[in-house]
Amino acid sequence: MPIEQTAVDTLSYALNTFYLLISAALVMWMAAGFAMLEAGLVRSKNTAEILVKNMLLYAIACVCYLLVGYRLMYGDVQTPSHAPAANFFFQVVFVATAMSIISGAVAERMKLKSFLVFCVVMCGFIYPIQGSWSWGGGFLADAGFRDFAGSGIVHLVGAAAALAGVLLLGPRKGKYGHSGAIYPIPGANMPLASLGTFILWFGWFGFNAGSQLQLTGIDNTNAVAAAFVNTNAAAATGAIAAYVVTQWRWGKADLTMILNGALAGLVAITAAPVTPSPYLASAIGAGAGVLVIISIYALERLRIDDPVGAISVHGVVGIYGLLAVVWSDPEAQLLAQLIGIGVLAGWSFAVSAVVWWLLKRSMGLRIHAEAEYVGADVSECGLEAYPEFVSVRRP
Amino acid sequence: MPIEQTAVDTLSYALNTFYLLISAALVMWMAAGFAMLEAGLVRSKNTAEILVKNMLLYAIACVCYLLVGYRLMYGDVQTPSHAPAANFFFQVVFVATAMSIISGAVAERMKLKSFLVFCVVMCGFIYPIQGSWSWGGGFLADAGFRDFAGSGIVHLVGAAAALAGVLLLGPRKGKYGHSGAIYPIPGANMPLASLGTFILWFGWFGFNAGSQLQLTGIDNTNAVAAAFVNTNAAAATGAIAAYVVTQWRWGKADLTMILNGALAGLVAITAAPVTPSPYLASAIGAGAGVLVIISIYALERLRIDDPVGAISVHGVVGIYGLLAVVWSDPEAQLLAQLIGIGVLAGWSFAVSAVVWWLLKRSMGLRIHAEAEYVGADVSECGLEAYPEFVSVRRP
Amino acid sequence: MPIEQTAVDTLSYALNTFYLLISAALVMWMAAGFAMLEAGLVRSKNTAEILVKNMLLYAIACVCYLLVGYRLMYGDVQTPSHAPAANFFFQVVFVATAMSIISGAVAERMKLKSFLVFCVVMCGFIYPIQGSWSWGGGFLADAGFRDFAGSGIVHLVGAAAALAGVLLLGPRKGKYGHSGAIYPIPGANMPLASLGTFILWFGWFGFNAGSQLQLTGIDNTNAVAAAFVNTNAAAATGAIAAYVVTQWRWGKADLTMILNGALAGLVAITAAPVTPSPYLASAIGAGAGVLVIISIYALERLRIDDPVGAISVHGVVGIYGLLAVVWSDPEAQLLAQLIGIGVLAGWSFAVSAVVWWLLKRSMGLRIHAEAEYVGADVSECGLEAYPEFVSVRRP
Amino acid sequence: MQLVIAIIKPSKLTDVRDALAAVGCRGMTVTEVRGFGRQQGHTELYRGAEYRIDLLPKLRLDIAVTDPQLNAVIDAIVEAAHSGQTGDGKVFVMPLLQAIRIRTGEINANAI
Amino acid sequence: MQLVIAIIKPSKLTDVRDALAAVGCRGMTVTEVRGFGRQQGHTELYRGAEYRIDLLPKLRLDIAVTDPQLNAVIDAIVEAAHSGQTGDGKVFVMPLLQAIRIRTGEINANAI
Amino acid sequence: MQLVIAIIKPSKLTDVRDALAAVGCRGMTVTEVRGFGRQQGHTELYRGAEYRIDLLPKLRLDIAVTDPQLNAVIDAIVEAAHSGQTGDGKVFVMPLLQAIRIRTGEINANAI
Ligand SMILES: Nc1ncnc2c1ncn2[C@@H]1O[C@H](COP(=O)(O)OP(=O)(O)O)[C@@H](O)[C@H]1O
Ligand SMILES: Nc1ncnc2c1ncn2[C@@H]1O[C@H](COP(=O)(O)OP(=O)(O)O)[C@@H](O)[C@H]1O
Ligand SMILES: Nc1ncnc2c1ncn2[C@@H]1O[C@H](COP(=O)(O)OP(=O)(O)O)[C@@H](O)[C@H]1O
Repeated sequence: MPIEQTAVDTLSYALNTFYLLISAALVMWMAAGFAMLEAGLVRSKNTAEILVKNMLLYAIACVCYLLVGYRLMYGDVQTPSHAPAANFFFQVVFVATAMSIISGAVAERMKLKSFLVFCVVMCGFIYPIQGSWSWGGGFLADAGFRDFAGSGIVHLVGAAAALAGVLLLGPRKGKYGHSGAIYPIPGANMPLASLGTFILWFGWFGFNAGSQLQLTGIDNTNAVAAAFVNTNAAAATGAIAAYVVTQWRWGKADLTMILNGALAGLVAITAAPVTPSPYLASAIGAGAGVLVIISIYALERLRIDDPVGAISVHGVVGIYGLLAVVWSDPEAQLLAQLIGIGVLAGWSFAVSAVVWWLLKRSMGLRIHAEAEYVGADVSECGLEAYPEFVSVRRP
Repeated sequence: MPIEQTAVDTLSYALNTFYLLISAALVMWMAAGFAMLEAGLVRSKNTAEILVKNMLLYAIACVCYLLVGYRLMYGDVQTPSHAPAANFFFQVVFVATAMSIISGAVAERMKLKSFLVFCVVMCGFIYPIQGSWSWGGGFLADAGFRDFAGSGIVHLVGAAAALAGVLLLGPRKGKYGHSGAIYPIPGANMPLASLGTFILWFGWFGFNAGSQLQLTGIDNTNAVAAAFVNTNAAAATGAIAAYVVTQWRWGKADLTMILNGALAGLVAITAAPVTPSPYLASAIGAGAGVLVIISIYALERLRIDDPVGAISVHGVVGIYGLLAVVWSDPEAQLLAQLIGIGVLAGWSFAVSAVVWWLLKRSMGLRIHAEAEYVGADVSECGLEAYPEFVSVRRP
Repeated sequence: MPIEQTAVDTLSYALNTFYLLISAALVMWMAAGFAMLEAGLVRSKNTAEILVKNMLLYAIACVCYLLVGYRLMYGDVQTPSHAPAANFFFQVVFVATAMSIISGAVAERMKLKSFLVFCVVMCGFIYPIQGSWSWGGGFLADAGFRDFAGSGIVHLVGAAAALAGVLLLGPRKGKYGHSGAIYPIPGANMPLASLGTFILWFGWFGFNAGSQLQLTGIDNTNAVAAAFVNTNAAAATGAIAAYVVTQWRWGKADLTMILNGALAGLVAITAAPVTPSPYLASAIGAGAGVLVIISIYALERLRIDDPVGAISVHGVVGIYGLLAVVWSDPEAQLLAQLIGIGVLAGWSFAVSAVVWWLLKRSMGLRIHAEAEYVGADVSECGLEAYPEFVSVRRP
Repeated sequence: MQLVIAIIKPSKLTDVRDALAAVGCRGMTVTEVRGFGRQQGHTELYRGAEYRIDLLPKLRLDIAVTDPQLNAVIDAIVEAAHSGQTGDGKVFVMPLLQAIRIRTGEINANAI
Repeated sequence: MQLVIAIIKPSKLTDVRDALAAVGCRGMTVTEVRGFGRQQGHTELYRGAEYRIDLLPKLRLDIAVTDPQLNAVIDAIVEAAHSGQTGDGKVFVMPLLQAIRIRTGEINANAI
Repeated sequence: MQLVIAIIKPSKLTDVRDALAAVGCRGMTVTEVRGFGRQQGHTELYRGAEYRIDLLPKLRLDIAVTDPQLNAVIDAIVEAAHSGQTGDGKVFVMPLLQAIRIRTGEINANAI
């Protein structure tokens, strides 16, 4: 008995939905990656607090985007090729990623409550409003701005908000001394930081490949496969490039720089994970790995204290990734990319700065100096992350 | 050339099988989540032993269910829409979940061997027999009892068995003092506990969405997508609600309570992850987050010592989840739900109590007081979990 | 309107591609598993360095295989059933697995740079050349050698290269004393080692089930499902068998042996995860769990120092797995298996030995004795993995 | 003034602290140490190789006391830390020449 | 010779070390300890149960000094470690009979 | 009686313990400490910033000895802990007024 088109459509609907759900679940899993990365890169006295922040920011992102953000960003979405719920779920996990970026940059000194309030504003308004301009089909989309999976819309936006916060917050106590002295503040748990990076790398396949939004159809299928390969290639070369630079410059393999290098490769390829060849993707990743080290080094000298390197990894490299789109995507134009970068970074930075400033005036942004010394774990959570282990208290 | 129905059926068979296998793999991954959660919430001197328990309970569950349990529970299963092996695999990982719940509640004081013997009985008999009454198509199914993915059949059953064990085992030494004094015994590694929670959250998508058992067909596809969204929403609000309660009540963000809140949201939505709207799912999750804190607080006062809060998260909230089914599922009736709760909890508690009691009389349930002081790691495993780190020995 | 065959083919193409991509992502995730396993089993002073090695070896594997290895191994591949990029991605992650095996065996004493150079040779040449003989359709394939997912081609090859390295490198300082004394050097972080094992277990579903390479078609679908069930069963019985042996022999549950037992079950079933019944798979896993303990014990006495047991788990058990193929696969012949074992182990061992030897003569293989005492973290990475925790320095 | 050094089993800390408070001594400094003596350690097992742990966890308490307090303090410690099993520990008494409270600059008896 | 034992707040280590260097003292041994005294600990919260932490982290510095150095060292410590808040710590001085530098076998003043 | 305090490199612990056993001394208390002195620390690197670690890990051994044992114990330590490199450590000797074994109440020479 010959069958009707509809049976195939139904199957295609199921497959596309499943593909999107699995991709989204992988992005959700990135929340764990950020949590582990940040928990490993802060001092042990601030570990429990950063875990609380990461758990709650994801939760708040889900609620705010459900209540307000999704509609703001996409209006009434029609998704004939897959279940509407799958579409929502894939979008919601992206918001959380943008927010995770911020928590790392402001770590070890920001008040938990102020952070959570900012989180509501970010996930309910700042993110979805700018998202509507591009992915939602607004003026940036019309201007030809191309950002496939969100080097700008997610990463740069998160990093710009983080930068505004860091500027208003100031560096951690003991980070910078007189006459330009810079004191490193090593993170307490390198295996956690590495685990977090591996989780992010793994989850990023969902981030980039899922952004094709449809799996069926030869072109779509090939695009999804290409996104996997390119994402992986860029992360690999990002890590290698970071290693080569640190080995050449300092004679040592600086683990956390290598982790940042891999993440930089991932951020850079996110703007166009489908169009480059694997070789070009590798080159883009390598460039990101070099750039991120320069950027971290430079921000350090500018006394912008970012404990996990989030502003460099997601902001500076996000811009680079958006520009690199023109190397592979014939439809992308440098001008449109520059406009997009300016609009996204400007919007996110400006509005965030206002919100942070209001918070600073009302609830206060920064924990008390004494609390910062003792650690946010005790002051904000009343608990230690590793209560049984004798630790060297670092200032 | 027009094609035959059979080609589409073959494809559908492949897709459904793959969907079920991936869901099952995610549930398998929850075993790692329980292991990390529990390893983080016990003291460092009992960490290696809880890891051994978690690794072995999963392994034993697989073997016992293969040899006995699966047939007991489902008889001769016919699964036309997907590969029989996929069906088995999806069921087998559920048993391990039920057992994982128990290991947390009896942690830090139970003999390893007795635990493993109980594990055999639980996975080979207690669990599959009750499972046959509902999912196996038995009298609870006939009575109209609705438990989509196992708030009762998996979680409540596990928690009831755990409660029986805890009552026969008694609290950890040093947990309760004279005249009502309660001494907190902080877990040694908060990042691990948080990682475990993230893993469980991630794996739970397989748990709930896989329980639809079929992906193809518009209704099935939409149901699977709804399960993802609702599962995520309930966990998010569970975490937030727990945070709000602890912040309001104690002025601090109690990390482990927030973790329990997220898990409570997950357990609560498990009984009906498809039928509620995302808003209702969020509300159910929030209720679970509040309830779990009350329950943990109350059990503490009743001197029922549950180091990880398993009885509250999976038992008390499991009951709540089963009752909440009536809010969204028009076919569910309060009475049937109550009957189901009574039967499942009663069966599991009673039979487990007998088994625990027999074990207590024969092999003994509890490690020697000296061994408990030194730690189960040394007495049961002859090894320390963190042998190089100087740790503050807590009583 | 009746539809054309092509619509179904397109869907099948999408489904097979997605199945392969997800499988490959799971194998990529195994890189995190090896990293955590090894980071948990070395001393804290060598933890950051092993993390660097694991991150970089994966990255290097990706680059070398892209540039050289893939073409060497498969020539011009035609993959009509799925996207070519997906095929590449699935193959690339396997190389990294082979290399991960090596990093564990040579841990705590090998120079980082020499290791990375070896990594290039392994991933660019040694692995793909032998791979072309079997999976690439070469003479081993013609000889009837059967190795479904790589007990030999991946695991044995990795272990043979590791053995060559270990022999040229010598044991860690303080591992063996005069007159046969053997000093255990406990790993610093058991939860990490256990997490690593769980990750590997989870990722192995992709490793084995993905190796069917095609999901659609009833037989393929059933084969994939069988691979999931058998993989899981063998790991479970491997862990249980290892537990039983350690409990019986030493009266204790030796956690790291149990972890090795689970991994041994996984390696053993890898050569034929589809053909055995779940019962036979369980038996094969149990045998592997026993064998791995005997092998670890024996290598210890032979003064072959392998901190994580990689040579036993992947090499000795890999051979066992290749032989066990004949129990379930009617097309397999003992002779062909033996030839395959000889060729793979011989090739990998011999060529690796030459490469290691050249490295030893040129760059040196081993870190300086003082550096080994202080730890590779400080000497190679200039950083500590847990800088805040006071740790008992073990010799 | 004297400095009393007590090496005790970690499990006795609370008891000793309470006993000291009962004799009017409210300050002390606690150090995690590892003790080596007659007490047998336990055997551990790692990957099939057994080995003895013979550096056992102990706590060291340093308590500065005035001469009149000395005997009461010693008795309090010995009694509270006593279990009768090998490894209960030691009390050492050493002469203390000066004591200064950093916060106030008070010295000797006033500083303790 | 005397052995100066200083119990200080961990945050004062750098200051004290610099102050000691200024008076010509370049060697010391630092131990992580926990102190019990008048300083109130903080409250922690675990799963809804509050409890006090009253063993507070401190650092113990052991500094062998020659008699002429003694007062300068004490003053340097007291000044640098002072914050005026409860819990600033103590300085104890004890007699030192011999000192030997293992590397060279030098003794007493030369060994410090 | 005297209390011998030895600050040694962690790698020398086993040698020192064996040497002490050889001269009939079977008890001691070991503390993880960090030492500051002439020995240069090593440089670490974190995110592109280099910094010195100059508090180096050492072990502190506290050994109560009777007067007749003293010289043998000191010699044993100095010999076993010697490597000739800066940072080998020190031996300090202090007077011990009393020693009590908590388990039995034995005192002084019998308690050691
Ligand atoms: N000579 C010594 N000097 C310093 N500390 C000692 C000495 N002998 C024993 N100790 C400490 O006292 C602890 C208990 O001593 P041990 O001989 O095991 O038992 P007991 O206290 O019953 O005699 C040891 O663990 C060690 O810390
Ligand atoms: N009698 C004592 N013996 C030894 N150490 C003491 C004694 N009293 C106090 N200390 C140490 O000094 C620290 C500070 O003492 P505390 O009474 O809290 O405040 P303050 O230094 O302002 O008097 C304590 O934490 C403890 O380590
Ligand atoms: N004045 C001192 N008081 C107490 N401990 C000291 C003193 N000087 C040195 N030390 C300890 O001795 C160790 C070794 O001293 P150092 O000067 O580095 O080398 P050396 O032992 O070769 O003289 C230091 O790390 C420190 O722990």
